[in-house]
Amino acid sequence: MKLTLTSPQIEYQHSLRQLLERECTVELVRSLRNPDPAPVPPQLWSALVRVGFLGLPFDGEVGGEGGSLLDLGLAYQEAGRVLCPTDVYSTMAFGLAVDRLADDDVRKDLIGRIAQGQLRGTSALWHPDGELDRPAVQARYAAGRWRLSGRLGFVPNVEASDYLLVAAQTSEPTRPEQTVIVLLRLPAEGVTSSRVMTFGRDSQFTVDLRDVAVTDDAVISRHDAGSAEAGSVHWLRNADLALRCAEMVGGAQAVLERTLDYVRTRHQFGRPIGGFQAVQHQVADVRIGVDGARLATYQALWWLAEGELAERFTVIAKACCNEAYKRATLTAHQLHGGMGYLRETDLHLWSERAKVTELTGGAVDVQMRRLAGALGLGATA
Amino acid sequence: MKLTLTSPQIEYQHSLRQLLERECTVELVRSLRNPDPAPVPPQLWSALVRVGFLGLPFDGEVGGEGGSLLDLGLAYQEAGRVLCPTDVYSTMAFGLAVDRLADDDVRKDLIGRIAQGQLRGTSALWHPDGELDRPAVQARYAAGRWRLSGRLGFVPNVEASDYLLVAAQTSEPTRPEQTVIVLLRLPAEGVTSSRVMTFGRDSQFTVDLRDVAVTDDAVISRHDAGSAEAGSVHWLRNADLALRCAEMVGGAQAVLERTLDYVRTRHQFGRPIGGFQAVQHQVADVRIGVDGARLATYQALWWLAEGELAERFTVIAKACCNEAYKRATLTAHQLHGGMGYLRETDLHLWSERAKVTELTGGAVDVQMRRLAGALGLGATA
Amino acid sequence: MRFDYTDKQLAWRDELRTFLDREVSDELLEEIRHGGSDVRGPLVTRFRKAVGDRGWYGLNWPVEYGGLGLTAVEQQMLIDEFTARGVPGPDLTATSVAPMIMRHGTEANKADWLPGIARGEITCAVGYSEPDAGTDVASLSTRAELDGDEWVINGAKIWNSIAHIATHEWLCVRTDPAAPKHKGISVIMVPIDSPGIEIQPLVAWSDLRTNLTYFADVRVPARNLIGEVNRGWSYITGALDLERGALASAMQLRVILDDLMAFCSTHLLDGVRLADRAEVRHRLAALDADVEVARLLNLESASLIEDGQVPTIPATEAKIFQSELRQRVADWGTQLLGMYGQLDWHDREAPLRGRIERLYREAPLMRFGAGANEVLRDVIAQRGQGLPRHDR
Amino acid sequence: MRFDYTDKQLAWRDELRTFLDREVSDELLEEIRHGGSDVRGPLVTRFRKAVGDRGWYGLNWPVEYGGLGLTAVEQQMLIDEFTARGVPGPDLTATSVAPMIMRHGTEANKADWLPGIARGEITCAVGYSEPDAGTDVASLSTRAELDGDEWVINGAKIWNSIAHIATHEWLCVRTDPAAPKHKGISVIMVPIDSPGIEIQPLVAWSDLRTNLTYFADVRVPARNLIGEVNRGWSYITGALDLERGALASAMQLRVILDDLMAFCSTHLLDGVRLADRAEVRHRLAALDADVEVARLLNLESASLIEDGQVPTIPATEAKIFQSELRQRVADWGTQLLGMYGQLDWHDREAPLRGRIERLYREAPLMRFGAGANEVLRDVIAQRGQGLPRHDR
Repeated sequence: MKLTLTSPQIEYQHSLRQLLERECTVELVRSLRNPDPAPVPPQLWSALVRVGFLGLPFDGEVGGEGGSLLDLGLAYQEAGRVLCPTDVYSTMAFGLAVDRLADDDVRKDLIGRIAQGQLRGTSALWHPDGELDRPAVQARYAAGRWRLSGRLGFVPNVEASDYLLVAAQTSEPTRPEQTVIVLLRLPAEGVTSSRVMTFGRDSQFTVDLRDVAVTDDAVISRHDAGSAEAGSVHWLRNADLALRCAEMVGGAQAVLERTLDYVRTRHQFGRPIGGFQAVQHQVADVRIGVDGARLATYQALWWLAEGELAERFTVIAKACCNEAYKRATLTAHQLHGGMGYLRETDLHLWSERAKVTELTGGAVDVQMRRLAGALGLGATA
Repeated sequence: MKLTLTSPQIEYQHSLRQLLERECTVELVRSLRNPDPAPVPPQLWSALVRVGFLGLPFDGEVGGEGGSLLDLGLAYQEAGRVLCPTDVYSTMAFGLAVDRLADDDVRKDLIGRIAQGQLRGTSALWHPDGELDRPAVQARYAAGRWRLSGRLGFVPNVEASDYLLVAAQTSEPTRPEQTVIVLLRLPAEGVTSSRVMTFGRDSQFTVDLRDVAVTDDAVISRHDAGSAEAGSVHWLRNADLALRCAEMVGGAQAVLERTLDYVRTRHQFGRPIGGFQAVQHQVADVRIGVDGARLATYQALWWLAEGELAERFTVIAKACCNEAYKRATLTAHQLHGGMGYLRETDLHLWSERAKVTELTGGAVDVQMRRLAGALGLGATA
Repeated sequence: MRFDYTDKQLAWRDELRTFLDREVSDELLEEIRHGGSDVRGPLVTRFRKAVGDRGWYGLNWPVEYGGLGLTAVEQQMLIDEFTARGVPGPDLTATSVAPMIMRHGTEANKADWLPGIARGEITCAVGYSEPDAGTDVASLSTRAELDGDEWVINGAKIWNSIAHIATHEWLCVRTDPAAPKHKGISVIMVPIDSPGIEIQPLVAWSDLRTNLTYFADVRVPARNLIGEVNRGWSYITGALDLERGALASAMQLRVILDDLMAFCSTHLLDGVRLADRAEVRHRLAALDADVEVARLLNLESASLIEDGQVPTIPATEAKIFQSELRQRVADWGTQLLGMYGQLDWHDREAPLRGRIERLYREAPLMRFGAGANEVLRDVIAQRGQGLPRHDR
Repeated sequence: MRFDYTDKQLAWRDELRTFLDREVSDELLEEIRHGGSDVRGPLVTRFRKAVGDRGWYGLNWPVEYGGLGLTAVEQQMLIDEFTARGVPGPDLTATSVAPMIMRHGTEANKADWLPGIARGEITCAVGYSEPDAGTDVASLSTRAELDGDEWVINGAKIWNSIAHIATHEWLCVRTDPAAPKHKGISVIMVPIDSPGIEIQPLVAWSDLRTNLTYFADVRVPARNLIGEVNRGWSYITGALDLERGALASAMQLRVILDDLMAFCSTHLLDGVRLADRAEVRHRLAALDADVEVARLLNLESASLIEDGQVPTIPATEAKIFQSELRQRVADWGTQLLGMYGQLDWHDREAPLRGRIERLYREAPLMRFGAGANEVLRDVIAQRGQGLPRHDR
């Protein structure tokens, strides 16, 4: 039992922080979303390749860096600080799913290219609010091919992705329903997408699949509810949530630091506003919330890295991070006053990200429903 | 639309406040509950008769003062400030029920005696958390008599009461179930009670009825669900909740004033602690909560006095008062520190009353379930 | 004490509704939706004129000043009815500036400004905050010096909303730099088209426009000074109290919450009727209770004004409560809608046409604006409860 | 970083559990329940001796001071296991007083006091607060004057818990009245049975006893002064930091919450299984998450101590978070139980034997005691985040 980071972990975070502060400036972040979201520029992407971010959690034998999920979480935390474009997260989530579900040939091919920065992917293996129930896409089998149909909501970065990994419910006359995980090379016949207009002005799409035909070799997993593979998907969902939590912790820390810088220097009524007790207490409450969220996130990541499902710890981390990040931004607005409310001050970029990450994977009521289930408290209706 | 009290209302409250501060001192309150709750002493009771408290909401023709339910609420507010013994509330609730449900002869008899201070009563017409569903007592009819059996929880002041008004579910072979309201003169054969040991050390009892035999003339109401009489019981429930709210508002105001007196005079770090911004903000938040609760309570009482059921307004008032009174006491403990934590400082008397009044008639989740129902938001399960 | 409307008030409400039924068109609402506060389009201008023709911007002023002699409660009713329809009611010019002119202005001030304000022909940007002063308004450094019979003004004002569509600036200036900071302040009414004024737009997170307005050797007639020279601080302190009250109408939240409840009860999102979920019902109920309390706090202020009192503490409580409630409504609203809570009004699938998402971006303003809530809690504790000043 | 126990730690936990299985009887628990903190009955005394015989009160001290050389994490495990069984673990004497003696005491101090503390034979009441000083400990006025080779002490201490069952008073006194208030303070170890000490009971809302202790010409040997004269303020500031950490074990809340969840899942109240209600499940889940966070904040402090750091900020955060969480657990616990939430442990029907009700009465203490949370938030902002002092 030891809740402090090791020296190599701290050093890795530190070096990544320096790189990202240089390569992923707020000006860049603003430019990527204005007026329309643009894909991550090559320079940032190569920098991420250079420091091994994109190969971090994968084995050396498939071209990765051999780090753990916790290591990737520490990297997400740094990415969250600087509002790293979400292409990174969707590609890593895609990679983790391929790594966990696909056979060795596919893994070596795709993950090697991810780590080299040559491939971007996205996935829709569960509902956007994190629910694992019945997939929204149907897969019918006929004449040696699967035909996929259905609508996927809020899929990130589809138009900049080379692959889409999607879960579908089988529908075959002679067999019970199963889930298939299908790897789609984009663009694909029958796949259309339209961007939704969001609060955070990031790239999310409604994806329509209309009789998209794929052969059996595109199916990287086929399983029943309750099977080990279903457990793998559940693990992937939790890993994704926990990584997102790390992103949120980093974002919240950055906002707290911005706020501290501001209240230390801004004077009102003849003194720094950071000298007012009411301001200090708001800062203290943000700090407590962020520290709790950080520890809860590390705990979830650590157990997931150990191969556990860590349902309870993941849910707790997400609930904490939802609140901590949002509170950091709302407090920041209150303490910055007008000087944080103008678009040109950029504070809103974090405020929007806090809200979007809160909703993605489920807001607090969703998490509490899951937690009650994990605690065996009965019906989850 | 006018949310300010009239001059006569303000004057009445003021005179009642003076009387109660004299007649219902905290020493008296403490002595009545230590070691065992004792009934209200005759001197306080006569003082309440003298100022017309006990006859306040009843017509002159039955011996009352002809005031409104709002007037009674203003009196409850003053009673709540000084932690008036609960016998007053249970007797008034009994009186209001008799006034609304009984025939003129019974009304004149009982209410006249209540107003004169010659009679105390209590009632169990709904569940202690305020739910109006099926009564806990069964009434079988046989050989010209009703026989009541069942257990009533948390009935206030039974052992000091001359009457118990109780709701029962009829059980007759040839007729559908109905509700009867039965007036029991105490002591009664088959009625036993045992005091429950409570947080607030007030007088609440578990009452067991075992084949308690009464004749038809003890039944003051007999009605179906959905009937006008059932509506009367619902109105009585809401009136009781709204009056209790007024008690809570008074208690919360008293606690806030105690706290203000303390923080104005207590010095720490070379200044009154009331000069610290963190203290001031806690005080401000209590004040906002109490003012909101006060207005919500007046609104519920006013509409109930107009004869409306005022379900939504009543529920909102109770939810506000629960929170405002409790918060006033918890803030008071924080700001008093040790000087409010010793039993000898008496602050805990209000803290306990705040918690007991919160639970009685339903804590906030119960109120929100009711409010969702009143708003037509669907299932209330 | 009464919690329902009198017959007279009901008749007033009918009059308001009849007027709105006639004057509010879909085209007007569309113009408002697209323009936000950035522009004042032709339909809004026509609507404002119709209101002004009835003298409703001054409805609660004394008849002697061109008002209709109605009460604060009736003004509140008008604001509520207008808000419910989504059309602009009286702005700060009518609710805050005009009362200060009535109370503190010279007879010339009253004659110059009140009739135009009552008709809605004069609207003011309110120039208090400066780039370096923020909440600490008394530290302002914009100067006005008398040169003959003209004031010559130099300086800058920030958060100068509506300056780009107003006719005048209600400008707070320093007229005696040698005096203690609260003692050398005056208020001057400045025509917004005076030479030397430059208005620079600032865009808030809410997409609403505010301005940074520069004054360089701007000259206005001496008679435009309000009341007495160097007495301005006491005038605007009163104006800030009134502004707080006017900002606190709970009707916008009521409309949004009612629409949200209707949405949750009638629409399906990904096949789910949200109101079927216990936690959704619970959250909605909790917000309903709070919006009701906000309404009551507000009505108490109006009742006190009707009784001839200045409701500083109740209006302050209402402002704090309602600004934080806005944040909660927006926060829970987005959460209840889940992923759909992030859709903005450009997306056809956005529930409530994106109003909840927009409210989330609007909400911070009311917490720090018009008196930061921290300062206002001090006001409640110190002016309301007699606690000692700490050295703010 | 690791979130599970090492094999060594698991073995330690087994050792603790084996010990507790053997030493904790129903009779012991009954004695504790009835006595509260008022008395130290024979069974508790015997239990404490069994703990002391193993040197566990000093388990994390260096071996040179009679300790076992284990770590803060292992001390936390002991406190957690003891708390889970409802038996008393190390008190402030072992967790706060002894470390200060180790750090600041003379060699004579260490030899005089540490072995007895390690065995549990010496327990101290902590004498900081005075009737007129409260949270502002540095304003204390209890005097000690050197008369030959004895200190002569006069004054009074309040909130002097366990004085009536302790062997000594860890007494903070003023030894130089002429010095600035933080500079003239010393700490003296005073045998509690010294002539001139009068202990007057005070009963808290929680029913726990504390004391007002008077010192009239109490004489103790000069060697009982800890460390150097007039340096006491820096010693006790450190002690307060450690006290904060020790108070923050989340295990009591974990045990109560687990029992409450079990009760809601298995018992019927008036025919209702509480866990069948969505809002009950939701509240319990929210509390579960918070108790988990409290555990983590605490473990982070222990990890930092193991790394050789003084975890002032994390321990302060843990104290604030956990004290406010206690209030929430108690508040929601009583609410979930409805009318049954008010039953105290004398009532046979009281759920969880009245522990929730009792927690409600205990909870305020931790918010204002051991550093009021307001002061501790200042500590986080100022010492933790470098914000400027306001003139507290």
